Amino acid sequence: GDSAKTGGDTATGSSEPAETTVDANVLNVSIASEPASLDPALNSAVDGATMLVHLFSGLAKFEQKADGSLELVPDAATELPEGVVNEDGTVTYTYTLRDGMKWSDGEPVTANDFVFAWNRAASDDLAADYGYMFEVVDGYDEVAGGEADSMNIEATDDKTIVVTLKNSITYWNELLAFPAYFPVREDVVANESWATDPSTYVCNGAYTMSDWSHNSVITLKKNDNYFDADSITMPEINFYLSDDANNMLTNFENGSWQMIDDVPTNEIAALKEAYPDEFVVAGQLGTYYVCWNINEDILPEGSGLSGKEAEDARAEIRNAISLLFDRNYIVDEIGQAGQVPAASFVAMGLTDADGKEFRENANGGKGGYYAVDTASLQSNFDAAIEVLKKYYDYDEASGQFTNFPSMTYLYNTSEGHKAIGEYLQSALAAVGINMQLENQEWNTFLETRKAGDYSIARNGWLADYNDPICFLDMWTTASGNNDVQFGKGAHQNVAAYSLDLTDLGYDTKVTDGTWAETYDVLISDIKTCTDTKTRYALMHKAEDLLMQTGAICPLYFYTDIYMIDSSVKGFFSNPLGYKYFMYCTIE
Amino acid sequence: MDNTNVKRLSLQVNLDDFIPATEEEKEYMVTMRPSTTFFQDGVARLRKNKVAMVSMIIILLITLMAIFIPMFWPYKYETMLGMQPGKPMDASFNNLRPMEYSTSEQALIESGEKVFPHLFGTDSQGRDYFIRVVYGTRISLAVGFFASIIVLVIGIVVGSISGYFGGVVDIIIMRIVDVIYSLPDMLMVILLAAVLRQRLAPAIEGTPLAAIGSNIISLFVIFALLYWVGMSRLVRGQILSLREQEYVLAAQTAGAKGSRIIRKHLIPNCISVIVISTALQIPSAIFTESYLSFLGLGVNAPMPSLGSLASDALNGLSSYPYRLVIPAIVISLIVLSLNLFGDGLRDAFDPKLNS
Amino acid sequence: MNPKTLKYILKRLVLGVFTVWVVITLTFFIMHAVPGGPFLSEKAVSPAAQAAMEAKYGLDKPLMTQYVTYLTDVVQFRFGPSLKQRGRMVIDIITDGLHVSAKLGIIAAFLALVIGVVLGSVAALRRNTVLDRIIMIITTAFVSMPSFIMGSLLLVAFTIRVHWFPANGASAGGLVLPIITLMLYPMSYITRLTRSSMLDVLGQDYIRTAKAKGVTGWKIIFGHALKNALIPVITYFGPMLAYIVTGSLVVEQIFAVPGIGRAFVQSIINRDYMLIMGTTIVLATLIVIMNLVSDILYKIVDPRINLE
Amino acid sequence: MALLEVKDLHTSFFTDAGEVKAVNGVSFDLDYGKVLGIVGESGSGKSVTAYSVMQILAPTGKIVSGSIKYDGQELVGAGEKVMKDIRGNKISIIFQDPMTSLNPTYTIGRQLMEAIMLHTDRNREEARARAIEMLTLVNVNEPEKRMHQYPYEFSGGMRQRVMIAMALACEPDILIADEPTTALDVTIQAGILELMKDIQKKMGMAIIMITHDLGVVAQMCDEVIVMYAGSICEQGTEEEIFYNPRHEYTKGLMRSIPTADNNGERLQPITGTPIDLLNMPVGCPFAPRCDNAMKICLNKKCERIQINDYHQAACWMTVKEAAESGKVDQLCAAMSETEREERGQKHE
Amino acid sequence: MSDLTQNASNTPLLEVKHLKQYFDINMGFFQTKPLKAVDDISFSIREGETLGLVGESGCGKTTAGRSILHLYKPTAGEIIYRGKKIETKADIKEFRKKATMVFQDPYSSLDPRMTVADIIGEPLDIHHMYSSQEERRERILTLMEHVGLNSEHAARYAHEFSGGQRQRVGIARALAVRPDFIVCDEPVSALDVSIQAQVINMFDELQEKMNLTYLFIAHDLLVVRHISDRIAVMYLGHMVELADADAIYERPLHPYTKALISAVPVPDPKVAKANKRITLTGEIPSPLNTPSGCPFHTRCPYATDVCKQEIPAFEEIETGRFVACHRAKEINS
Ligand SMILES: Nc1ncnc2c1ncn2[C@@H]1O[C@H](COP(=O)(O)OP(=O)(O)OP(=O)(O)O)[C@@H](O)[C@H]1O
Ligand SMILES: Nc1ncnc2c1ncn2[C@@H]1O[C@H](COP(=O)(O)OP(=O)(O)OP(=O)(O)O)[C@@H](O)[C@H]1O
Ligand SMILES: [Mg+2]
Ligand SMILES: [Mg+2]
Repeated sequence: GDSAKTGGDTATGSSEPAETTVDANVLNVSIASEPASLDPALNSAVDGATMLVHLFSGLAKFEQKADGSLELVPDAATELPEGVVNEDGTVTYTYTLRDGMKWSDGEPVTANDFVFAWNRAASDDLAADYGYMFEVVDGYDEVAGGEADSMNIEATDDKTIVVTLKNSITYWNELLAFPAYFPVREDVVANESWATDPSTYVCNGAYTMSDWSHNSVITLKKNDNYFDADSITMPEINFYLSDDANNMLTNFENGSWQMIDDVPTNEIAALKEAYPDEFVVAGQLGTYYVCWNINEDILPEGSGLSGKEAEDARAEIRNAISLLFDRNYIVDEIGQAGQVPAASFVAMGLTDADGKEFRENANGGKGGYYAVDTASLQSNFDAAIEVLKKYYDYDEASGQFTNFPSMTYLYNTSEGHKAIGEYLQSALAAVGINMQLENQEWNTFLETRKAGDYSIARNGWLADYNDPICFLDMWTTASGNNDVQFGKGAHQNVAAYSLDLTDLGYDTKVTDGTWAETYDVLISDIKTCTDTKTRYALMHKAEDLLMQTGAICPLYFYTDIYMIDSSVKGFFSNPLGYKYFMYCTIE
Repeated sequence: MDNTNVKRLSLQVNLDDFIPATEEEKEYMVTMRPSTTFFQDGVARLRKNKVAMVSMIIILLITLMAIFIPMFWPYKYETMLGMQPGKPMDASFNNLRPMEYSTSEQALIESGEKVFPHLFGTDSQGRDYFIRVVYGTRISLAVGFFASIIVLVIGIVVGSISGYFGGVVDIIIMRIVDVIYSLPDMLMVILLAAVLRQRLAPAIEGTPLAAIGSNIISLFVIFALLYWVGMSRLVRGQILSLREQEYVLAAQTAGAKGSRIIRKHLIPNCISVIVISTALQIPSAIFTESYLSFLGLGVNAPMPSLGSLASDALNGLSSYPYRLVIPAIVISLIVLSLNLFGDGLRDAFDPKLNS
Repeated sequence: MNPKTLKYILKRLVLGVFTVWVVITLTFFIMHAVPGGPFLSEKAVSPAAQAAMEAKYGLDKPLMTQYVTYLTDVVQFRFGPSLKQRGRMVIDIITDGLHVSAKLGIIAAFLALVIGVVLGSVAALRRNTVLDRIIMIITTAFVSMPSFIMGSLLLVAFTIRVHWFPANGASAGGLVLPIITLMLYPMSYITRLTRSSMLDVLGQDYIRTAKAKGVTGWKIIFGHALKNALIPVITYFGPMLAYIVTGSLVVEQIFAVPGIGRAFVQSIINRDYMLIMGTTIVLATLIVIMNLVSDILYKIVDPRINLE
Repeated sequence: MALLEVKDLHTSFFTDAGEVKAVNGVSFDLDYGKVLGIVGESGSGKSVTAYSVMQILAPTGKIVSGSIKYDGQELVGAGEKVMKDIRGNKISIIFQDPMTSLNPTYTIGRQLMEAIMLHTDRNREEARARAIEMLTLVNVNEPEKRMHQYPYEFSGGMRQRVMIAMALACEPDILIADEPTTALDVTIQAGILELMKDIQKKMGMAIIMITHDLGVVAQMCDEVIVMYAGSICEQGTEEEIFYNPRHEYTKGLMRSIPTADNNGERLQPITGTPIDLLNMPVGCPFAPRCDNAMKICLNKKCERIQINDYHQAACWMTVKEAAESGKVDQLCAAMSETEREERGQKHE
Repeated sequence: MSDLTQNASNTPLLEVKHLKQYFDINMGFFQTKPLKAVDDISFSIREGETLGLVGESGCGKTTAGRSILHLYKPTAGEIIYRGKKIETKADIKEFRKKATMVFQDPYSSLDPRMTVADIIGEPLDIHHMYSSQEERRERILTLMEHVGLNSEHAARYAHEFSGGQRQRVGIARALAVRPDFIVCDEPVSALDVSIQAQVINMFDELQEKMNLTYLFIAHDLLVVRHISDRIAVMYLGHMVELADADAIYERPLHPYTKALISAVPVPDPKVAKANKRITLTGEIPSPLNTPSGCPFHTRCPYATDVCKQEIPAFEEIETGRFVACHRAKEINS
């Protein structure tokens, strides 16, 4: 009754353009609130990146092919050549810039601008969040450590850039389309606040910034100096800055905005129905998961286990608990945004050496570490109960465990996280496991989780580029993202892991080693591996090891939902979540 | 003419009337009105105030409902009705509209069984919304009540001391007030939540407080730290003026000490003002809680408070507006009734307005 | 202005500076005691970068040193750069936000004042009539609704159900609803305040004197009672203006208004120390000034008050 | 026709506790140039009578019945428009407490000029001049400077002078002075009373002087009304009242005042406590406190009896005395009044 | 009661010597100015006597009364009670049992939240003057009887009584400690004329019965004259005249007293209308800014230059007649 009415109302609202005169030359969108920075080197957010791809022209960019798939094409560069492998395993790329490219203030764009920008982005002076994106470039470690000023990049003349990578990597061209790789001009960025005001903002892309009314709206106008200006169809884009999903939806529904990147979750069901064409679910490279604190002892009192047995038992328990959750419910009823239940950690959409998805080959080709379809729910449950019974007292009559120590699930303030937490809590409560929920404000949460001051916590990870390593190297002992605390604290001395790489031509064979002796070694092997196939095999081994601990319990793979008015054509987005409006037209 | 008059007089005037009246007869004429105390007077006035009485009844009803309904209601605030161990969740329990039934319940009804209705429907997690509102009311009332008690205690102590001794204390208090008004509350809440989590978590583990969460406990502490100011100023002001009353001087003449004067004369005489502003403090605590819920710093899930229910409802505002409207009405009803009741109390008991 | 008043204002300003200093000090140390930090992000920054950032903003120094440095800067009106919005200066962020919030706040505050005083006076004059009851119950009801609920309901009613106003605070029409939301509470409060103090004043002897002179009806209210009845309103209005001008997170978020309230809460969530301090100082200063202004107004309205 | 005729005035306050019959059938006439004193204990309805004439009662108060005629014009029920012209213009009033009766937030000048500009068509400047003239008249020094000052800068005596100036600014026909000197010191009181007398002589207006101080009455008045519990118990020329009081209350009052004559002796107080207006007895309200109360006093209220041309009293004692001394006329008058009243009540 | 009657009646019960009571008035930030509420007054009161104290509002009567009872700490001067100077805390405590006060305002001097019994019983509680609740009750009832209240009033609250009855409660409270000296601070000015006489009579009766000594403060000169044996006149913190009641009435010596007496309204039309009043011009100076010399010189019709410069001494110019006036002799001769 009511929902149909809401749908009806709103549908008429949006189909009556008379109320807000739609100007075909202006696109009004809202993707997020005020970006922290629109300096390409400093930006670390997806929404900032979206604006930056409109404002800057890097060596490469994404374009949508006729069939709708995405393609990486040269942008400022005339072409994207293959690299030349040097004797020491490093790889050298040489790019030529297009002729006649100009900055928005009319100055010519030179090779030097790129070299300067890259060195700047990697430098520790700037301390950019995404400085590590240059990790692959030869000489990065020195620059990042403050020992050198320049990586192994050179502008041999005004038009030519020569860059040398540490070793060959598959996703290099993608990196070139990443905002951190966009050029900036030295004299422009000398002014520290150049990127906060349209008058000082100099860019070389399809658009220029014509207005930035802070916290309110950023207006981009088509840049006639852009070499490919002719193919840019949208003269003006307004990025409205809002962080309230309700507000966004309201503006979308009354036709003020043509595209919004967020909707209130509880409206999704109604929106899907009311706006079948406008409501879009796109893929995104990310995983939503629950992580345990590896040092949290969840064994019942007096279990008598210690060392490896204890760790194995805990791993088994954690894995069993993983099986108690109905991921389809989470996805369909809580997330509601077309997310995909996750059976492995490395996100959907990341490709393997053989071109298939990495996750399809996970766990030795089983396509995952659990069965997450609805049909397997019962068997998963039974298996989990069997395992847990080994360690805990189980009351058959009520179907409850009676001595599972109580835990606290930590999440950060958000409707969605809370809802998932509540579901997890209920699911565990159904078998007698008591899990309190604790909500922390974002920054406190990050600190608490990083410090390992929790027992079990909500977590999530989005890839920066299409390579599984970005899901795997975060779990090395020293990594700043090692929230699980692998190899830290008491876990440092837990020798419970085995690693056998002999079949891949390495002489590593460890039985009952510590995390440092196994996983850390494995990751460093991956980073230096030049053979693609071997490299991916190693990455699968890493994921196996990770999943074996049970400390990571993937729930689903992220998707990106947004709503876009059906009058807008020519829009596309990439798997990293960047939205492209430049080729849009409004009918 | 004289004669007729005399005749008429003799007809009417009974000379017995002109004999002196006795003392008893005179006393009989002036019966003193029945003894009433100040309190009885106030209550009588209060009872005449229809708005205040209706408000009081509403508050009482809401409070009683919040206390007793959860005891016998067939649903629990945290139970997801679709949850069946080992089986897929029954999502048809989610997002039921008021008085709707899930598919399995409809099946039961068709098979002739009685199913208790979901008066307000269910939320997006398949939890009975009515009992969540009831429970939320309970939490919000408790928050309001306890926070006010804290404010009351601290306010009275600080206020009466500074009021009675005055002078420099007053100057310092005024400065503290300025400072406290300017401190960012939210920062304090975050800090306290974090600090208390570490300090309190072990202490409260296993107690009902743990379910409420450190955020709410820090809310109480915030109240204690920040909101006593108003109360203590009020008490101070009262005491400053009462101190000038001659009965205080009379007690001093008789040799009474400061503590006796505060206890026996000053506090009893400003108690009504204190009670009134405590009644008005409760709404402010409920507001603060709901604001913190809006910021996500409210009670721990899945425990609901009215504020958290309302702020959760923002997430489905178009599709399920009643989920906002219901807790909003309850909050407004409570706060409105408390305000009106407080006003009534003031009218009935504040001696300043009586005169 | 006579020298005595001037001296008083100076004294108050000195005390005000002292108050602000205490606020700065408390906030500074509380802020640093709160867990988390400005450079914490979901994707950990390398320790070297982290250290570089801290060095850049002086956060690597001992807290006391930072405190002293900060104070020295503030004394010279340097509020430093934002730690989170790289390249923006705190002062610019505050100016931008305050510009919007103040516009909104001042309009709302004055509407609240005018409407509140008028409604309150009407209610007092027509005391115990139906009109009075209606005014009182409606205003009490407005005081009984948390602003985020009120705002959301207004949003649903006027932008979703009927499209009267845009939902976005970036445009002029979009400011109507935020102003109403902001206004309702103080308006209701002022109404109640005016009514009770008006009733109080109407019972005073000098009103009887005015009546005995032949002054009637509204002339009594506006000519004689209002000025006296405004005294409690003034004490409320000053600090209220300071608050309302410094923005409301709730309203700004619900209606997407680019005000300082949102920036402030965001700065706390981001641990943007510089911005937290900057906004706090602005808020504290405003409150101090508004308190002073309301005391002076107080004196203007009531000549008996001795400014001491 | 007298300047002011008050007939059977009944004024009540409708409070939570019930109807307070503050004035219960008060009648009197007032002529040009006369000073009428109203005395009586606190709460006897003196002020309410005055406020009724001005119609400036508290909102709960209401003139229930009776008539007030100013210069032949009926004021009861005449409406605000008429009263507006009467108040401050034809009839002025000075209140007991000069401390609170001036608006603290306006200058003396403004408050003075307001009345003048309201009732005359003088412009600001003329009103100003008139105000200064009035201040001079009431012996306020440096009137020009005083115009700009606020009431709090004045002493009590000065404020009362300002009140008088304000009341007289429009040259009213009647000045009501409601305990104008009670809050003041004797030396100051003497000055104010002197001043009032002077002005009265100059302007020739009528004064209603309300007070509970018989000394003030003795000094100021031509005619006196004694009130008890809302009704007039005795009325007459000053001399009649002072030297020949006929009502038991008036007699008691005279006896209880310390004077040079009773110095050193015990005073003879009126016993008992004042009447509770909410709980009025049927008979004479003074009966419970009256030493000579008779049975009839307890049951019937006595009507005013003309003692002589200058004197009326409402006391059964006078009836008794009359009966004893055979003054049947008076007796009859009393009886027929009572009878009429009884009949009237029956008809209602 | 025996100790009360022992003393010979003309040794003073209480002596006040050079009593000064200044208040510090805040003049802003930590600056104060002394307000000379009572400035050097001396007198003595004989046992069983009533000393009336009159003067204009604000001249320091109340302050003097309170300082004598050590409710304020006197700025200077001595209070000597039965030959013993009151100095230490213990002295004061003892003194409080012998000297009490009755207040002007019968409304605000009774705690509205206490029953009459508790109000009267409070001094008993404070000084632990009973051994059982029974005894306490009895004493309270006796006291109530003394002041003409009946026992059924004991459980009532003050607001249920008329002014006169309340003042009786206040007097009963003052009598609770069995004092022999009572400061009566305008105890009848808030009462109706008709009630006033009841209370005045009661003061008289109690004095006879209990051999009480009163310092009777009032501004109604008729009342003061009626009740007092001697009368002291104060002006602006100073004492200007002290003499027998009748003497002061019939032949005031100080110019201020003259004006005062002449201003008293007499409730007798013939006398009142015949009376010539001495009207004083000028305002009473503020005690914050006392004039130099004689405090009265600003309003005094007889003032000369001496008066403006020198403070006149308070001297006995005739037996039992103390006056502080440079020209007392001249103008009265
Ligand atoms: N606003 C009111 N509401 C209720 N009762 C009132 C009101 N004003 C006066 N009264 C009552 O009316 C009666 C007469 O009051 P009034 O003021 O006329 O007395 P009064 O003779 O002037 O006394 P006083 O000498 O104290 O001024 C009193 O009993 C008083 O309680
Ligand atoms: N506690 C105090 N602090 C400061 N000043 C005071 C204090 N008590 C009295 N005064 C001042 O001392 C002076 C004398 O006051 P006091 O009350 O003794 O006068 P009074 O003669 O009793 O007057 P009244 O007849 O009005 O009662 C006044 O100017 C008064 O303002
Ligand atoms: Mg009166
Ligand atoms: Mg006094």
